[in-house]
Amino acid sequence: MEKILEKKRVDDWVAALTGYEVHAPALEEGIWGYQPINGPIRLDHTNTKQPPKEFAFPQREVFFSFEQIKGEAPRLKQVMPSGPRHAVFGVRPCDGRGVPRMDKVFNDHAQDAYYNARRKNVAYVGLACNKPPSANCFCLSVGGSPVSTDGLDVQLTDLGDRYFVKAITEAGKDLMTAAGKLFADPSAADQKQLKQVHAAAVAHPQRAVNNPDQAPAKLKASFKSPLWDELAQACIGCGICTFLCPTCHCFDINDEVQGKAPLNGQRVRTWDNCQFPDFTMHSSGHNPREGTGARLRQRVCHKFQYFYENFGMHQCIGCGRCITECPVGIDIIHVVNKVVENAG
Amino acid sequence: MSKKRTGVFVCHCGTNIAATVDVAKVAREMSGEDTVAFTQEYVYMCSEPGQESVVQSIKDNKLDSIVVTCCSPNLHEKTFRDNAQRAGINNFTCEIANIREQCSWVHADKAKGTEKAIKISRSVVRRVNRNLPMDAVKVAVTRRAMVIGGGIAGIQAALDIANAGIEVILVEKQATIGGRMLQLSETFPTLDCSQCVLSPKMVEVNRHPNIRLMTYSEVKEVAGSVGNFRVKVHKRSSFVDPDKCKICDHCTEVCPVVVPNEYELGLTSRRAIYIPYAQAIPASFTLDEDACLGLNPIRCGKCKDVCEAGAIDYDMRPVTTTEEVGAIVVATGFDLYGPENMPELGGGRVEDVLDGLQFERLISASGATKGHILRPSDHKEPKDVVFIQCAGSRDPAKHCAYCSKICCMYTAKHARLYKKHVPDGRAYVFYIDIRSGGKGYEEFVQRTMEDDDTLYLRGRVSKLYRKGGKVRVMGTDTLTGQNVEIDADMVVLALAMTPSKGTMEIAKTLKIGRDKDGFLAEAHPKLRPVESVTGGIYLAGAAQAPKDIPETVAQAGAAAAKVIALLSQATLSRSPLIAKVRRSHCTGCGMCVEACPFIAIRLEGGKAVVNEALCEGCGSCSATCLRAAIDVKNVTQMQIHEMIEACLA
Amino acid sequence: MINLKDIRETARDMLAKGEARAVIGYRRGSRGMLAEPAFLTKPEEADELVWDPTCFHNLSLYLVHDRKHLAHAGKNSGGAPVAIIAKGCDARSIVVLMQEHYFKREDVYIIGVSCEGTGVVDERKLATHLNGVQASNAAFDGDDFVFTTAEGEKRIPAREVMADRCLECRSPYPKEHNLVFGEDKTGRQLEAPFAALDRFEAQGAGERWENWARHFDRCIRCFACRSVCPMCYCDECVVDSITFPVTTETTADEKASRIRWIERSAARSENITYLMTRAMHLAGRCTDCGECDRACPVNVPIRLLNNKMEKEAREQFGFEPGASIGGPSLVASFLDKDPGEFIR
Amino acid sequence: MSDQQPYEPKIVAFLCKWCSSAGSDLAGVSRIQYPANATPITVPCTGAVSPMYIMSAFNKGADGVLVSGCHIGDCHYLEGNYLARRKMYLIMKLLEFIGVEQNRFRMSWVSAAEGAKFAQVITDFVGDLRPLGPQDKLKRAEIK
Repeated sequence: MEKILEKKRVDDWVAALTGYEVHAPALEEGIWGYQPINGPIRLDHTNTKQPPKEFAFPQREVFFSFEQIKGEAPRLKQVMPSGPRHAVFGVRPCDGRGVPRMDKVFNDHAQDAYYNARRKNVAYVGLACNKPPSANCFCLSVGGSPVSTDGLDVQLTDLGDRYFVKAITEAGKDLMTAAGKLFADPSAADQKQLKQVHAAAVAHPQRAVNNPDQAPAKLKASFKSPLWDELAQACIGCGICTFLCPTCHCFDINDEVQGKAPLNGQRVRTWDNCQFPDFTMHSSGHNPREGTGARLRQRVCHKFQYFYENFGMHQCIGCGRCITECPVGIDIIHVVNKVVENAG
Repeated sequence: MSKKRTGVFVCHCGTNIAATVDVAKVAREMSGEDTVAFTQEYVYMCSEPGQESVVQSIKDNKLDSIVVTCCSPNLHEKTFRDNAQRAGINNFTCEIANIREQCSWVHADKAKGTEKAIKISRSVVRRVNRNLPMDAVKVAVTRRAMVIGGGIAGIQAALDIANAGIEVILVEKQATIGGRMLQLSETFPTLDCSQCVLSPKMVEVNRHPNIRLMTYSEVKEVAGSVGNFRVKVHKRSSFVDPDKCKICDHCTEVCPVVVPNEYELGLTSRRAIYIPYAQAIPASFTLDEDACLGLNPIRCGKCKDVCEAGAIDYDMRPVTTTEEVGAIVVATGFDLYGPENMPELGGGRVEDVLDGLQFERLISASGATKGHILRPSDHKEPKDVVFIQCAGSRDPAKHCAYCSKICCMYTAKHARLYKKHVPDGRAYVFYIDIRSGGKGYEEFVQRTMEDDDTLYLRGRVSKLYRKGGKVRVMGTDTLTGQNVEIDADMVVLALAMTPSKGTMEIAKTLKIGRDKDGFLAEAHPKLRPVESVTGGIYLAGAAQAPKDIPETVAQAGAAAAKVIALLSQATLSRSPLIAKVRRSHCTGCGMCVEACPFIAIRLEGGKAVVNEALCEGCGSCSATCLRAAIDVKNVTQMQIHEMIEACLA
Repeated sequence: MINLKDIRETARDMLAKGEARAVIGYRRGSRGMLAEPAFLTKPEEADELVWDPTCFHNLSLYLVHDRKHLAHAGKNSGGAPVAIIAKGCDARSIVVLMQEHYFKREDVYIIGVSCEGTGVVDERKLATHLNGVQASNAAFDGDDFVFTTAEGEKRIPAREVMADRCLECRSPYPKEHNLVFGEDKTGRQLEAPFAALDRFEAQGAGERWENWARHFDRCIRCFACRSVCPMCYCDECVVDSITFPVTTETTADEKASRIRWIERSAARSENITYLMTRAMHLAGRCTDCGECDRACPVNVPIRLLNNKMEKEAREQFGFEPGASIGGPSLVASFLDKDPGEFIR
Repeated sequence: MSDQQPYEPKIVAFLCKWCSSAGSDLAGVSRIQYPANATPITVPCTGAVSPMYIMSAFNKGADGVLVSGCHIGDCHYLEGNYLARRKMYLIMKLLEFIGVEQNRFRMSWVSAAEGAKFAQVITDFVGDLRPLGPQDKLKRAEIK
């Protein structure tokens, strides 16, 4: 389904989505972030500081609550995600490509009920990037594109005073049909302009990982390279690169005890992150990834080697967040290029 | 670690607790706690059958810890800890939950009181879960005492301790011992000669085999605690070897430097090399480094040249030694309130206005005028002398709030001595009240008034100033309501007693408290009047409060008795609830070292180490440490965390 | 005016003569104009060093890293000192670290750089000024910053894009140093100390809370603030379970009895507890290098919290953090005249 | 809590063992009545109260936190209350700064002889806390 929507009608579309909680980028404290719609929608954002992964994989997920009265067996009560369906507007193509990657992780050997419950409840309305929203964009070199529809349910393309709206999935069609009257059929001129805009977007210069196809093998060969330590020397071990990554999915599970007599609380999943020094800390005190080099290697190899070996695609989708946001200039493009180049 | 088995014993205290707290409910709630294996209520847990039941229950139920919810731990903590021990478990695994003083007695609403009692009990149960069994720390005692201050208080204390066979180090800041008493001429109420009474004691100190005298010395630093103090003493250089000095006086004859004599309170002068008093102990001259032209034979060197005994040594250096003692007596005495603080009484700048001590020197046979009363300005005998009592005392608005206690008596004494020396003179005394409690004191004052014809004027002096070679004193006689003007030849101010400058310094060094007036604080105003708040440090004399000689001697004797009792023990028991370092978490930043009031922590190999003999377990280190790397045993952060949780459950 | 050549020559010289086993400084990174931490060990690397308005990193963090590496290797000292380029605030951090015995004076060679007319740039302020244009280079020029962009050279008065802390800086000159470049411009302060804080504090309590509630809600607990802070050198952070030093001395009981002051969930209450505790722990130690504030990916104004403590310490206790190596610690000391009127 | 019952603020009171805890004992011995809202936790000294305790108490749902110890100059451990005074001042200012109502944190000096004062401190504190209502700024969200 391909349609044209005048920009001034977008708010009407949003208003028509009565069965959804609509989220769109909003600027607060200098940060673009997805927020429940509150007033006119804005789609002039660069990219959001945080990717939309929270909608299916929130930072905190309660699995179940528990209570144990002294001398009795513990009682558990499963807590499943619930709530209205979400429609998330303004998702950039790179972040869209993050979605199927997360789907794979949570449905590979086992199905994650919590993830899936949320995932089927959210529709992503993407926005093609007419020009790179960040100086560190490199989607083209990791198999993506500024006009990719992968992972999206609807794709919007900015044609000046109107959007070219394309349904990618059935869920996307539903979103459009909810306000069918607002949309017009695209003219040939519209189609032509779309092609031109998309072509220009793809032609826009970007930073690049030089040999993405060779990366898995070269990285594998570089496991013991001294370069890792050198490149990670400045790493401070914070969680910015991973927490802001659209495809990082590591988590920890804890019991949050509320009271002790009777014992009660909840079991909670929270994001965790391979860059924290204790991520791999053993109870004995031994840490197989002791230094920042080993931890950088883990992150980079996960994105460009391990995931590739498991699923045949790079996990990194080239949004550049980890580069822009790193407080000490660690640059995944530079790291991959350097290590790959050095592997000969 | 296997799970704790805690017993909770809920006391009704008759109806003291049970009337306003639902004790059954408290017991029921506690039995719901994970670690509680046994609960019991009883009408009087501290009664004989109650205690027996605690012991039996511990045994029967194989309890490893107990909580007794009852009255304040100050009352029965020991009782129940003894019971715990009797039942074969460690006494430190017993804790008290205070639900009487802090709950049942202060909250009439039974529902609310019960709720609070449950919270208190629960928090203590959680605390006990993590209590560790412990034994009291035994510390060996150093059988040696230090007395700081060589006035009559220090001398008396030193002699009493030494006579009990205990070694004493007597530290005196001045070049001689004797203190203020040595400056006095006669003492009330018997008018016996002060020096005659004191000198034999000074000599005894000097000769006593158990007393080591350190004059011209000051305490600079104190570490350690009761039983084991380490004191750094700095001995200034006197440049004269007391063992060689023959006190021949040749040196002063040649010394070209003249400075005011502080021992004579500036009434006379002395040379740079001098002896404070003829009776000085040690009997030796002292070379005043600050006054001397330069300790250098090229600059002067006259005294050294003339000294036949070869006692003078310009190269003598100050020495700092560290003395180990088990107890300390502080007897650092008093100063007089500065007249400069009292512009209404001339601010210390009006000629022929003296203070009480200067007057003592003036009438002393060994003083500047050899006992003749001559006023300083023209060396004439004063015929009208005004004595002003309460100069600076009892004046909370402007000066000292307290009564200096001895001024009434010594002013009466001054008036009498004056009349004895100048029978045709007229003595006037301005006073607020006469306070003459003490054996023979009231009679003494009466005689001054009646026999010696001293005119007592009840009222304050509002102003005094120099006029026509006299001092005009303007005051009010509140009994007649008349203004009084006296043109006096001399005025004597009975200035308030203040803690000596050295007292303030020593309080800081020893870290013992001072009261609002700056005097050393006793541990308890009634029941522990000679102890400081710090264990092993005792107080004697006017450093603690204004007092006269008999009182001072009595307190010194009491302090000595305390020291003797303490040092007769071979070891001291200390609470084991002291700080413990988690070495894995300590980074050696030293903040605990800085925070510790007891200098009980040091850094060793980059980690904090607690000296178990010094730590008092206050926990200042624990609250200061950013890493939770130091905790007080059985009051750990973990325990407090769980108590907070329990209070808010 | 600081001559970069002098800094480079010093570094080269020290490395050539073995007077330093490493030089920690700044070099141009792979991300546009931004400088990044550089770790030089060979004399020929000295020419990589730069000194420009993007040298915001407080490099003393890496002295802490170095210390941890040495400790891990069971060494007390690495032999020759590490030379480090330090601004006024950075040098004060180094002083605090030495005050806390983290390393000894002889372990470090401080190459001080005075922030003469200016300070470092605030990326967020600059972004507003450049309005989407990327800069490839930044330079000091008197009271101005000069940026090289695709649209040519752009000169901006420094005070318009300087970090708040630099505008308010009371001591831009690194007093503690072995060698110093640049003039002592102490007293050049362009805004009153604590100006930004005062503006914030002028609000009512209700407004302050509303602001902070939003800020605390945003925190994602990536711990960049902690990771980037040279003062947060604890092996185990009091407030979370990210780090946990286990040694051979660690007993099972100790492992089991870690206090969970706060939960891992990035909930507001837990974020507050974390950030407030951090501010308390930095009281008297924070030298206002502003790194936590800069590193925060979600713009929580962390500096305000630390600044509040600094202001109170200065005004009530006459305390200046990092003033002297032998100086007292704020919370381990007291004065008789400390305020007590608040106590009933 | 039913609608009829008035709101009862929950207070955690850190009392030093030597003065304030003894002072509260004296209030008991003197049978001076005061509200039952404050649960005491006896610590050796106010100097042992870590600012973390204050934060934690609020985090666990305290409506008010009291720290009470010996008067300045009377500390059994000489200096603990001086150290506490400084630390508590800082945490108090920080709480105020983020917008927590001033009246939620309180410090007092109550000597062993001041039973009446202890009762008054608690009475005043409860009175000041009532109008503020429950503290939900720092409190961990309830389990759902």
